[in-house]
Amino acid sequence: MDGVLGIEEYLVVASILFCIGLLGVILRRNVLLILMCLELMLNAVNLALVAFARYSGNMDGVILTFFAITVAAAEVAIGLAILVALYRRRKSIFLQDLNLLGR
Amino acid sequence: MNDFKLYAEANDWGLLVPEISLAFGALLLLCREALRKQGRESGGGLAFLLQGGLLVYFVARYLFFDPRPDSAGESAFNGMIQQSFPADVMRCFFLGCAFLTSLFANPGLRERRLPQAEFHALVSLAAASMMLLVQSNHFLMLFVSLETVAVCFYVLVSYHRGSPYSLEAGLKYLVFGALSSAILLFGIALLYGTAASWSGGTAPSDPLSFTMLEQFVAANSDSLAVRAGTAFVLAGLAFKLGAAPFQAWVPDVYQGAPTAVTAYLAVASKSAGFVVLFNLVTGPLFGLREFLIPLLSLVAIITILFGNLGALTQTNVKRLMGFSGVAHAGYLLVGIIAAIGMHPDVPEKSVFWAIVFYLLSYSLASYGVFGVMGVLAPTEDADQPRSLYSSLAQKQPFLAFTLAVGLGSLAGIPPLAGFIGKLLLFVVAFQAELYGLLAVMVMGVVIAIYYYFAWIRETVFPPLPSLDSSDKEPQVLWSPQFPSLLLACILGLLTLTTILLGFYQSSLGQSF
Amino acid sequence: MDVAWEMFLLKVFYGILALVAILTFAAYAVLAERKVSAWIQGRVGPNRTTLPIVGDIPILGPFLRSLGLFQPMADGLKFLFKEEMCPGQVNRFHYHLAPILALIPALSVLAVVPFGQYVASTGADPIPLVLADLDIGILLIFALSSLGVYGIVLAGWASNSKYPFLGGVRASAQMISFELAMGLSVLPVFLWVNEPGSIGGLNLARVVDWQDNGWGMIFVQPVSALVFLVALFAESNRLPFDMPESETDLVGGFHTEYGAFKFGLFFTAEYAHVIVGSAIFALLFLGGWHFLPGVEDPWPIGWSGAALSFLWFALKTFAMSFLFIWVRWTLPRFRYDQVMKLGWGKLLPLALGNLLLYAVLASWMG
Amino acid sequence: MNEEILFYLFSTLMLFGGSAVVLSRNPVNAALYMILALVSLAVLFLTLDAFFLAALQVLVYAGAVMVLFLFVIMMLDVDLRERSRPNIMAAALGLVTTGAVVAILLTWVGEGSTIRPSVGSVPTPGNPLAFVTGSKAFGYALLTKYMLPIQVAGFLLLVAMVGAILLGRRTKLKSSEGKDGS
Repeated sequence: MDGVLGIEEYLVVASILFCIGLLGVILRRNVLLILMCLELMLNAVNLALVAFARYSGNMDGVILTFFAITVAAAEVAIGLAILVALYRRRKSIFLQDLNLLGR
Repeated sequence: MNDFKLYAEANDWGLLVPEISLAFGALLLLCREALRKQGRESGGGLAFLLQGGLLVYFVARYLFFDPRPDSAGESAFNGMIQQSFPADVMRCFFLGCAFLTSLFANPGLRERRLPQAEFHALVSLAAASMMLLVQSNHFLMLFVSLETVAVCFYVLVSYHRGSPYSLEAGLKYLVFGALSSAILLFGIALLYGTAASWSGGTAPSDPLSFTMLEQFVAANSDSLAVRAGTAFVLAGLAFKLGAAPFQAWVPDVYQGAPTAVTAYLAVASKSAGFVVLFNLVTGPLFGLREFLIPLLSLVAIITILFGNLGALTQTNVKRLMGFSGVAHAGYLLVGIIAAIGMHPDVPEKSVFWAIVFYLLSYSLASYGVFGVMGVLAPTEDADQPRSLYSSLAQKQPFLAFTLAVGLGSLAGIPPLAGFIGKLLLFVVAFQAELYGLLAVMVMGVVIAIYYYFAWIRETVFPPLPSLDSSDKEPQVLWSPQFPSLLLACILGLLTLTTILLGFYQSSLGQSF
Repeated sequence: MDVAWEMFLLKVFYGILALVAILTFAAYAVLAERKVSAWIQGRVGPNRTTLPIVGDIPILGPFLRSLGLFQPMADGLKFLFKEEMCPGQVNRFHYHLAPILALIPALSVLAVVPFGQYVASTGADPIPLVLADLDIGILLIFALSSLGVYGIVLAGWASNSKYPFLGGVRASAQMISFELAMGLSVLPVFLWVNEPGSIGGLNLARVVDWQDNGWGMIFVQPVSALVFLVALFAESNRLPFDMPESETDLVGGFHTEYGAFKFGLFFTAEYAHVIVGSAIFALLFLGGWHFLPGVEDPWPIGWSGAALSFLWFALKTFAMSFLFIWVRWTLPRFRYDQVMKLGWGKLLPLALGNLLLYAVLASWMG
Repeated sequence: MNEEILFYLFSTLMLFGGSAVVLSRNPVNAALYMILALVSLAVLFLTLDAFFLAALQVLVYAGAVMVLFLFVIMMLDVDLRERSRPNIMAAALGLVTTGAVVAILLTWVGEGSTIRPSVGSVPTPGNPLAFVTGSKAFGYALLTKYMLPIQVAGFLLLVAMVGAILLGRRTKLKSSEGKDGS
């Protein structure tokens, strides 16, 4: 490889994506979008892991990414199931309407 | 491909008999449920039998056949897990928690006509993955088993799917959990990346393994990336512990979750988090002690203050237990800090013993309290004002006594187990010369006595007679029922153990 | 010009060629659909369209006309020159995006589908003719074709109208349900192909190489073939699984609100799916470009052999496409809940059991 | 050369998609941008020679997870647009946190390497867990060294499945109005 493209580029992109996801989680009020932003964060980490693995020639990071994808899919499935069940009761998926607890 | 053969041969499944049998038990429960005839209720009997049997088997095995308190810990599954005596103790502990949870939850499930087999299967699977979690010696294993625990709990918390409280709690738990797992993964990625591309010295061949990371971290303790990675990993774990900065979910989720699940969450999940944290800070991250002590101290102080001050104003007892759970996490964090920063002549074992004893007393008392709460719960068990318990001592003296002992132990009243637990933590913190933290802890305990006693007082003394309702009972709709015999026996046993442990704890400690 | 650049140009050329070929095939698949349906129903089918000059050739012209061979051109012109309409209630951006999203994955799958082999005169191993000879071939096909559902879902949603919406929802549920069975059904195939000592991987060309004695994989793994075929029907939304567009209960399903060129894109995408799906089935289970069972490949060395192998493979693909059409005009449509039950209750356990069986077999055989 | 073009093109696309997810008011748009970001990420995986993961990324995320999202968005077919503006305090907090994260990473990045070790396509006996481009390495690693985690992950998926079925089932509870079957 010519080595023009360094690991920095990948890490910068990954960290920016991570921050975008985090901002989304903090700013958005729609739970669906929050779940999406959480996925963005996990994906950013995945990119960083694969970049680390590629540049150090070690497979473990890629394997960890594989597991991270699995976990993310499971989390989304459960999250959406809860969301739908909650929507049937409350008719809203906005954080400000999820206020039964703590009153 | 000889190395692959070596890898494959290192998988010794015999070491994980309890976990495997729990998992297969869960599968059995699910299969039986799937093949069940329509209309026939399936009870939790099989689950109790399975979990209780395993517990007995496991305890007996370690008490009589294979006691290995002094073994240094055996690495298995290519370094994925490490078995040691402390981990074995925790495995028994989780089995016990699973058994109690299944037992306590069953009446509520039956009453609400919720599927029972799935609940017990999930509880068993959560226990199995927590057992793996405390043994994990590799970040990949840690991540996977941590997430399995988390996913089990997402479902369990929102298990009362007819109740918006439970679902809302589940959703909040999930959002916080997913956020913390992303942060945890980010931390792992940073540690992995720096370790894998370490240029000084030989890069570890398996940069995710705790053992290999230990050397790397010790040599690079001033690297910013390592510190950032560590901080992220700890932040991710803080979610499990219910410690700052991820403590905000605790009161809501504790309140909304089904009561038995709240107990499980409060005791087992938190203990798993603490054991993992202990393993991490005394293992791979030990090289960062100068960095970890101030960081964790800050976290502990915020956690203790948040929990205790928040609990002061609560009138809903489930929320109160949530806040106080945060406070207990703070005390335990002090123990963790003592483990890192202890004086050289304090053995590490004694710190671990203090933490385990605290967890034990906390779990006994919590299960007692939550057990009573589960028995007394109205149809919507998220909605438990303190007034619900007024003059319980007159109506159900047994339950009131159990509750009082549990709360007293949580508060740390002298003859009870909780007092000894706090005392042991104080001692190790003192030995580690953490005077500032000690002061905060003492302050927290004093505050805690206030709110726990407000609750006990409510149960003992009848409410003030209201002026306008002379002949009308205030709680006409609610009359406490005596629990089933089995449940009563278990509650009595918990109470008895709490009292006895207050007197005879030293013989237990010697086995360490 | 260096070699890399030349290779790049060659690939681009191949790519354009493949696109043209698949679009032509798709157009003629429509004709085949009409002709076969007519034949099944005892009609004649399209036989009027003609071209000015070719159609005037004495005997050949009328013959071609009666075959309807000029019909696709007329259809294409119609799609191109019809008035572009955009209903008022739609979500404009997504409405226009949907047909494009439907067509792109259907075409991009082509990149990893091998379509013949080239045997060099030096006696070296045959080289598969494929745009991208990737290790992950089948996985990429699944990945790309799973993107195809977005076009349908988006069309259904953007139309802002009841029936298309139902079609879109159905499409997404159906897609998820059958993808699992589909993925599981090909696993035994790759389990078989990746026997110890082989190069292995998930490459489609490897599967074809494995079948070089001419006996297709379908004889080794009939259950896999069956599950894959059923899932293929469902994934390409063909009858009896055309829930997203079933015209009797949803008017036109997801494309009710579409007309002219945008409808043409959907139409092409559907037939491209059919053809690519047939090709993949032929590759996986019917021996690809290898000749009849037990017969040595008669293809000569060099490019003529490559062309012949391609033609033989195309023949198999057309036969499969014929099966698609035949089934469509023969079987009634399932009810929606039956489709879901079939996917989760029948195909998935079948595929799982099949995988287990072959895994046990493989470990038993060493 | 090609790699660089791919990298810059698709990382731009990915970051654009990600920001659009955060900023878009319509969930369907957000889901589409999300798909854009995920597919671009798959291309970035390709530039890192992780072909198997790239395919997996598209298959799992774009093929299943986002379809699920779209399905739910459509099923809850209501006005899902956000009504309230995000509050400024949260935004400030977020900016500070994210700024810190970027700063930390950028500092570390100064030490980063630019040289990729050359890799083969199949695992070698000597170093079985070295990075290789082929998908076979995954099989070997997962079924030998990572056998235990893969089993646990299997149970994780089982739990997710059981949970989704449990929670998604129409409730037959006392609290629900009337007696609704199925």
